[in-house]
Amino acid sequence: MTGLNLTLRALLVAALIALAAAPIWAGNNLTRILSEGLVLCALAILWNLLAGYAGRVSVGQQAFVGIGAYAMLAFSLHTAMPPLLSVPLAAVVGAIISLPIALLVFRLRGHYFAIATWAVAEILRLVVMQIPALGGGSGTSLPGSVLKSISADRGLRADLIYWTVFAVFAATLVGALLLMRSRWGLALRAMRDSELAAESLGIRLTPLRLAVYCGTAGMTAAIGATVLMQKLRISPDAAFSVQDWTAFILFIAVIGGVGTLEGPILGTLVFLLLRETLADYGPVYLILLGSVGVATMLLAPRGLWGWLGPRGLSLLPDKHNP
Amino acid sequence: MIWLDTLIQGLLVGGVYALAAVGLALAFGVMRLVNMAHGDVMVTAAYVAFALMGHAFGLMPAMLTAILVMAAAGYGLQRLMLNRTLGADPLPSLLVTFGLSMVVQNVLLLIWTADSRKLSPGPIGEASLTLAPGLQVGVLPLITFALAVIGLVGLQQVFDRTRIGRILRAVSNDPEIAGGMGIDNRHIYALAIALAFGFAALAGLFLAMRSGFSPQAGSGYLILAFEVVVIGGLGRFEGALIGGMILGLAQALAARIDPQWQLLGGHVVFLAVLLVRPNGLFSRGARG
Amino acid sequence: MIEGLSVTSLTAHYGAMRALSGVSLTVHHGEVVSLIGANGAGKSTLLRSIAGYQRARGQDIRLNGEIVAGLAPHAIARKGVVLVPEGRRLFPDLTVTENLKIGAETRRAGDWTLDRVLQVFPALTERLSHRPGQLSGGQQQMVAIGRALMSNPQILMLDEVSLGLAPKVIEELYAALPAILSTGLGALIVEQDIGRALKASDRFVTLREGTVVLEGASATADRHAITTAYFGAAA
Amino acid sequence: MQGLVELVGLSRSYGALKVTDNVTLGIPRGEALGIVGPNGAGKTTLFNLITGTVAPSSGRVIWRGQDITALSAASRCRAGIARSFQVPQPFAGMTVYENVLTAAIFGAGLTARAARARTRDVLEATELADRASRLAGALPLLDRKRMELSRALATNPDLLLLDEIAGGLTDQECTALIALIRSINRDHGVTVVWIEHVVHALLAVVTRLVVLDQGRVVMDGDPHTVMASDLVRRLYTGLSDD
Amino acid sequence: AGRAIRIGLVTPASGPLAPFAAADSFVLDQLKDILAAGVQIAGETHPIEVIVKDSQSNPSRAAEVAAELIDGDEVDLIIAAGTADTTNPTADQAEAAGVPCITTDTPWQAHFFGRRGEPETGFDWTYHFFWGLGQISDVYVGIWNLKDTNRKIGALWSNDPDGVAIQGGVTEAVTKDGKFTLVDAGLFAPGSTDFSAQIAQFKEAGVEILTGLMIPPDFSTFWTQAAQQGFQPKIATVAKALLFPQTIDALGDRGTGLTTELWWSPFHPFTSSLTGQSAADLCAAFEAATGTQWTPPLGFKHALMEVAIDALRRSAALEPEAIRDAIKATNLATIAGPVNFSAGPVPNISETPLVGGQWIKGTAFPHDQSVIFNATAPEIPVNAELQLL
Ligand SMILES: Nc1ncnc2c1ncn2[C@@H]1O[C@H](COP(=O)(O)OP(=O)(O)OP(=O)(O)O)[C@@H](O)[C@H]1O
Ligand SMILES: Nc1ncnc2c1ncn2[C@@H]1O[C@H](COP(=O)(O)OP(=O)(O)OP(=O)(O)O)[C@@H](O)[C@H]1O
Ligand SMILES: [Mg+2]
Ligand SMILES: [Mg+2]
Repeated sequence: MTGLNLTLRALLVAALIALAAAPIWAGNNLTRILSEGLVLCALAILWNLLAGYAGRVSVGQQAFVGIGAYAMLAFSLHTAMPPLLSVPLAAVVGAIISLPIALLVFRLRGHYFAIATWAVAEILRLVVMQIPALGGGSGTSLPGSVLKSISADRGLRADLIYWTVFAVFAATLVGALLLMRSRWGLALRAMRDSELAAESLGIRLTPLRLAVYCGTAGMTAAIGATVLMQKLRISPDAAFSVQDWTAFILFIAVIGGVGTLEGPILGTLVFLLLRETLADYGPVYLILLGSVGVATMLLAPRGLWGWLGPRGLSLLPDKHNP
Repeated sequence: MIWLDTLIQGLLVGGVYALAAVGLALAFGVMRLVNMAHGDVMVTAAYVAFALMGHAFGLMPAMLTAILVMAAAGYGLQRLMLNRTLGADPLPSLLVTFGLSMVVQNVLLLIWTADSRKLSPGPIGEASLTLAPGLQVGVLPLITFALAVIGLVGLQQVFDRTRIGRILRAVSNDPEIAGGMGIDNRHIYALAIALAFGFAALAGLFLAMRSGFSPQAGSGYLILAFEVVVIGGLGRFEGALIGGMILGLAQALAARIDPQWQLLGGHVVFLAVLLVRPNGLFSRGARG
Repeated sequence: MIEGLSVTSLTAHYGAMRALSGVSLTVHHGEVVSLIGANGAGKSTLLRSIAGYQRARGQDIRLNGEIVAGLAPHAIARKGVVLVPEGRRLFPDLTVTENLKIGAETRRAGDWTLDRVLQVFPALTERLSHRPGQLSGGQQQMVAIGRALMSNPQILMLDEVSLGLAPKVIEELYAALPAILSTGLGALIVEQDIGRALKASDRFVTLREGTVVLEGASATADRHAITTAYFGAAA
Repeated sequence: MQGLVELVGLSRSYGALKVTDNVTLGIPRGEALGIVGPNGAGKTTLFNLITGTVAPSSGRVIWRGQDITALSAASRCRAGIARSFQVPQPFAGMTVYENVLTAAIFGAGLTARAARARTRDVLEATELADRASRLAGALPLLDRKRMELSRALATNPDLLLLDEIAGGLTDQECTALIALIRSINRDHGVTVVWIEHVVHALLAVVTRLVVLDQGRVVMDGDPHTVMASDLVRRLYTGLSDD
Repeated sequence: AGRAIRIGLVTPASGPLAPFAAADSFVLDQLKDILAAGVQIAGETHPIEVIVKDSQSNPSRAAEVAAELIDGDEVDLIIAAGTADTTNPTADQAEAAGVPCITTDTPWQAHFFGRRGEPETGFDWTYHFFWGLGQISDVYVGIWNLKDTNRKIGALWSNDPDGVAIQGGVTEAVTKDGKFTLVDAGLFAPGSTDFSAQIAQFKEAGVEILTGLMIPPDFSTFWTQAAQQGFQPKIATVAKALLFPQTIDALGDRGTGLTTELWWSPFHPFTSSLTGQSAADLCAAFEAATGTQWTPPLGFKHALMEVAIDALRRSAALEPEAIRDAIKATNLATIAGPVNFSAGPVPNISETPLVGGQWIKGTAFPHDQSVIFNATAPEIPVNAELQLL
């Protein structure tokens, strides 16, 4: 199996290099699909970090996608910040805003936590609706001048945006892998299984939890900023959409396998495949997507990777062995 | 007077919210199941009644049939799917019901299109009682409120005092062991969900007489219902009643100040409660 | 036909690992059989299989000659085979009284009532309205046994009866055993204290690595033979 | 001489129920202290108070002369207080090895390399080495208890609190356990406090015995004298003891 | 023959906005032959292929499918209709990618200013035709002037793109000459289940004219509560909610007599540049084909196709710039009225006529619309008098 694993890992590295070079070899359309895939995959990895490892199922990740997108918008409209530089700044904004939210929602666990995160996202949506400077309830578009400031050339601009997305994705993937391989990964999994024992064995839960939550929030916000660059238009309903940024992400993670780093990658592939073949069927597509998610959870609750993983496969090793 | 009006209307709306929360509280209380499709159950019930009334059913028979249909659907759903998702991990049930919600919404959309519908209760829908000059309350909201009170208080009594209530609690605590004591827990779960769906249907029908509904209306109902349950404290049904009234009042008062803040006001109160009493105002923890 | 519980050639697996292979055993009415064996020998697995928690479809487990293998746990319990599980497993949200009353959900006729249980475990009398979280481990164990008795079982299975109990309580528990068993029910007990186990039982069965290695009458049991059986020839 | 840990007027109530009632107790460094008492006497609660998983209603916990009453459980563990849980709390989704490794890294504050070595040593000592790569959630009860002990040991404690780890052991296993704990105490100088209903095991190790009843220390002294006392017979071991 | 010209249509085929897309397949079916015959550009005949993409009523999805049409299907022209949530993201993508784009069904200010358009420069690639806020305010004020009331207006607005846009226009029109008193209850979040605060405010002020913009379910909630709480205005003129007959039917008798802006109807005296049908013909054909009642988006969807095909016919080459220039030069009499992008209030926009309508008891269907006010577009005849509620 280790030989196979080495091959798999080599393939992964090759895939990453190919992804980085996508604007060169892939057409406009494929590049666009890839960048949407990278966004979804990164979001799924981050959600998974919270749910699969830190044991907190959030259905409110759209809060941070929205915060990131709106931070990006605010920087573009009201400052002279170069748009690409706004992406890391959006991450900082997301992380900062997530701190008080974390203090609030971490008072709860399990189902309560899940719904509280959703309520927080709803509140943010309703609050943003009240801010005319950000387009209020109707939303607004990223001004053409901002796009032109990235690059006046359409092709180059598209490439730059793609590479930004890729950079955020790569940072997420590598960050998650390093985290899980570190001692903190161990602590996270311990905390997921028994908070009582984890604390009694010397793990300081609160700082760990806050760090993970705020970290994922920051990265999620960075992704939100890149989403705005792709979509060009923003409205509270879309930026804080529970379906787009949480339901779909949940399906991706679950189809791929919760609590694994490989799961989101597989899940994204499946999701994109479904979407590209079925999206034109409207409600039927959503019915199918919902059914696939439900069926996976019922029949293969550990997802595709959960089914492959125990067979000795490991793409991204995150376990410690004697 | 206008403040008194606000107060009364807020409380009455609270009744609607409380009724909407019963089913959710029940499913959660018995099997730790947060039914993300709860709102969609409410909406589906409304569509069922709507369709029946299109086939010459009267209001009452249509409503009763809709409630029974939803209860039966709940029973079946639990036995076929949801029983397999239960456990300490919230993820399976969250995800399965999330998926169901998506499926239901889109099936409704396919059948009935996105048009907004309304259940017409006939003249009673617009009937009102005049409490004082300029202070009128709708008869329908009053009935809804009364149903919420009866439903929630009754349910709590059943839960606390009867044999079936005891069994429900035992199964909710440790289904495996309850099974070992002769309790068919899959049946009990299914019964509980049937009851929860029945209440959801009832709430959905009353909401459908109050407001228009469309296939996607369920999500909004769900989050409100959930907030009610959390404010009230999971595990106590009377708590949901108070929770509903608090939410209704918060919204009404916020709307009085600026209608824009209506929904926000409710959410903010919800968060405030979380901040002070994360287990809700009337949680079991608070009792003993 | 055997009056009581009979298990013939039972096997059980956890994934690929075989936890029980070809275990046969009988428990007659009015008889106490103690199941002894080292940690991991498969005692709990055996009890759980009989109770229906472990898949046992196609196996031969009978009560009074009637096959019960493959039935759901609740159906087996209603027939009168009840397990007091390892680790108590009380219902945390139910009071002591309610926990005990749940035992009666098998709806079997018999002598066991709340009062009778309290006679056996008087310590519970002042605790009736408490919840299990407010009880000590030993008190919880009493409730667990009481709860099983409330179901008026034909066959009572006790896993690790005295684990975590103060000596005095164990003493009381074993003192209560004759009264409990006098109603004619058969019992299958898992007890690590071999001496105690032999004293309390009519027959014993020793398990090692999922197979029966020694059985016999408790009164005439040879301690040394048991210890040898326990650990294999090497010990 | 000042004790390693001093409990000063420690009390804890749940509602009207006083579970720990004004307990004052000093435990010198290196001692092996046994605690017995009827079920519900408040033994586990005492551990919870010492380790910080339960806050006292009043009183103080002094550790090496410092008041640690306000410290979190995690900090106390890092300071050298380790425990096993009466009801095992495994990290069910992790292997036995990872369970113990976690304790070595966070509880003992070791580097990854040192933690790996320590984990191996501990697993050897507790005879869990052959099950190191099993998922902790699939362990049978007694192995779970062993893992409790292993994790506690891996934190490199100065004070080891053991809550009923001998229950259910066979004679031979029990003998091995006694030897292990004795060696931890005598050879490694770890202070041990052991709650145990298997009295003979306890007596083989401890040099001092405390009897708790209804949250109070009712006896404290030489193990054999205490066990022979009328009070303990009446309260704990029962009259029909043979 | 040359290669097929591809038109990408972004439309909310599913989701809450689906009623706006209900006429899509009928409109395209009807034009099947015309599309297949195609257009002649530089001496070569190009058949026209329309690729329909569902936005699922979701603005993010609209942006995605627009990008898909542009990059994947490499369409020559992109068109969209069905509220700002469909047209704005589509136009943004087209503008950024440099693809010609025509849109409709969104009040033009919500489209132009909602996308941060600058009146001096306008947009390079995107064109839009529809009525504007000035018109809707004129229609509303006109309706309210038709009968005697105490001229107290109660208003409430959905906090969404359309609501925010219309609030400003109506407020300005109503307050400018001091003839009306405005009781503005402000914005509310769509999906509200309780309007008692607003109702109490209107009752207290003695409001006789109700106005606002709401989505259908919200209006339905509001209207029921108003009855329960004894608020009975004489005129209720509400935007958006009263567009579709299904909504009105759902209100039963309480739907009769409601007034609203009327974008298009069988009574509009316009004909199709493609099929020669009159508005009445088109509605009749639609009702015959689908068995459902006509709705205003029918006319505009047809007009959108008219404008698109007209531009292609006039295009000098099969190049984005050439098509764009042809669109810019549009001056076409469509079934929805004249469309001319060089005569608009701001660049890239053409304003279409708007009149006032009232829902009355119908003959073939439960409710019909009548034209009650036309000072804003006198070419469209009035055919009934305003009835007070
Ligand atoms: N859930 C499980 N998954 C995998 N293996 C298991 C599981 N439960 C028990 N086993 C294995 O099955 C074998 C028998 O376990 P069982 O619990 O029946 O033993 P036991 O005799 O009751 O031991 P103890 O005295 O420790 O309770 C053991 O080797 C154990 O590791
Ligand atoms: N969270 C709680 N709420 C209420 N009462 C509690 C709680 N925790 C413990 N108690 C009570 O405190 C008392 C002491 O419990 P503790 O677990 O310390 O006993 P113990 O001496 O360890 O008993 P055992 O030997 O049975 O383990 C018991 O009577 C128990 O009911
Ligand atoms: Mg066992
Ligand atoms: Mg204890």
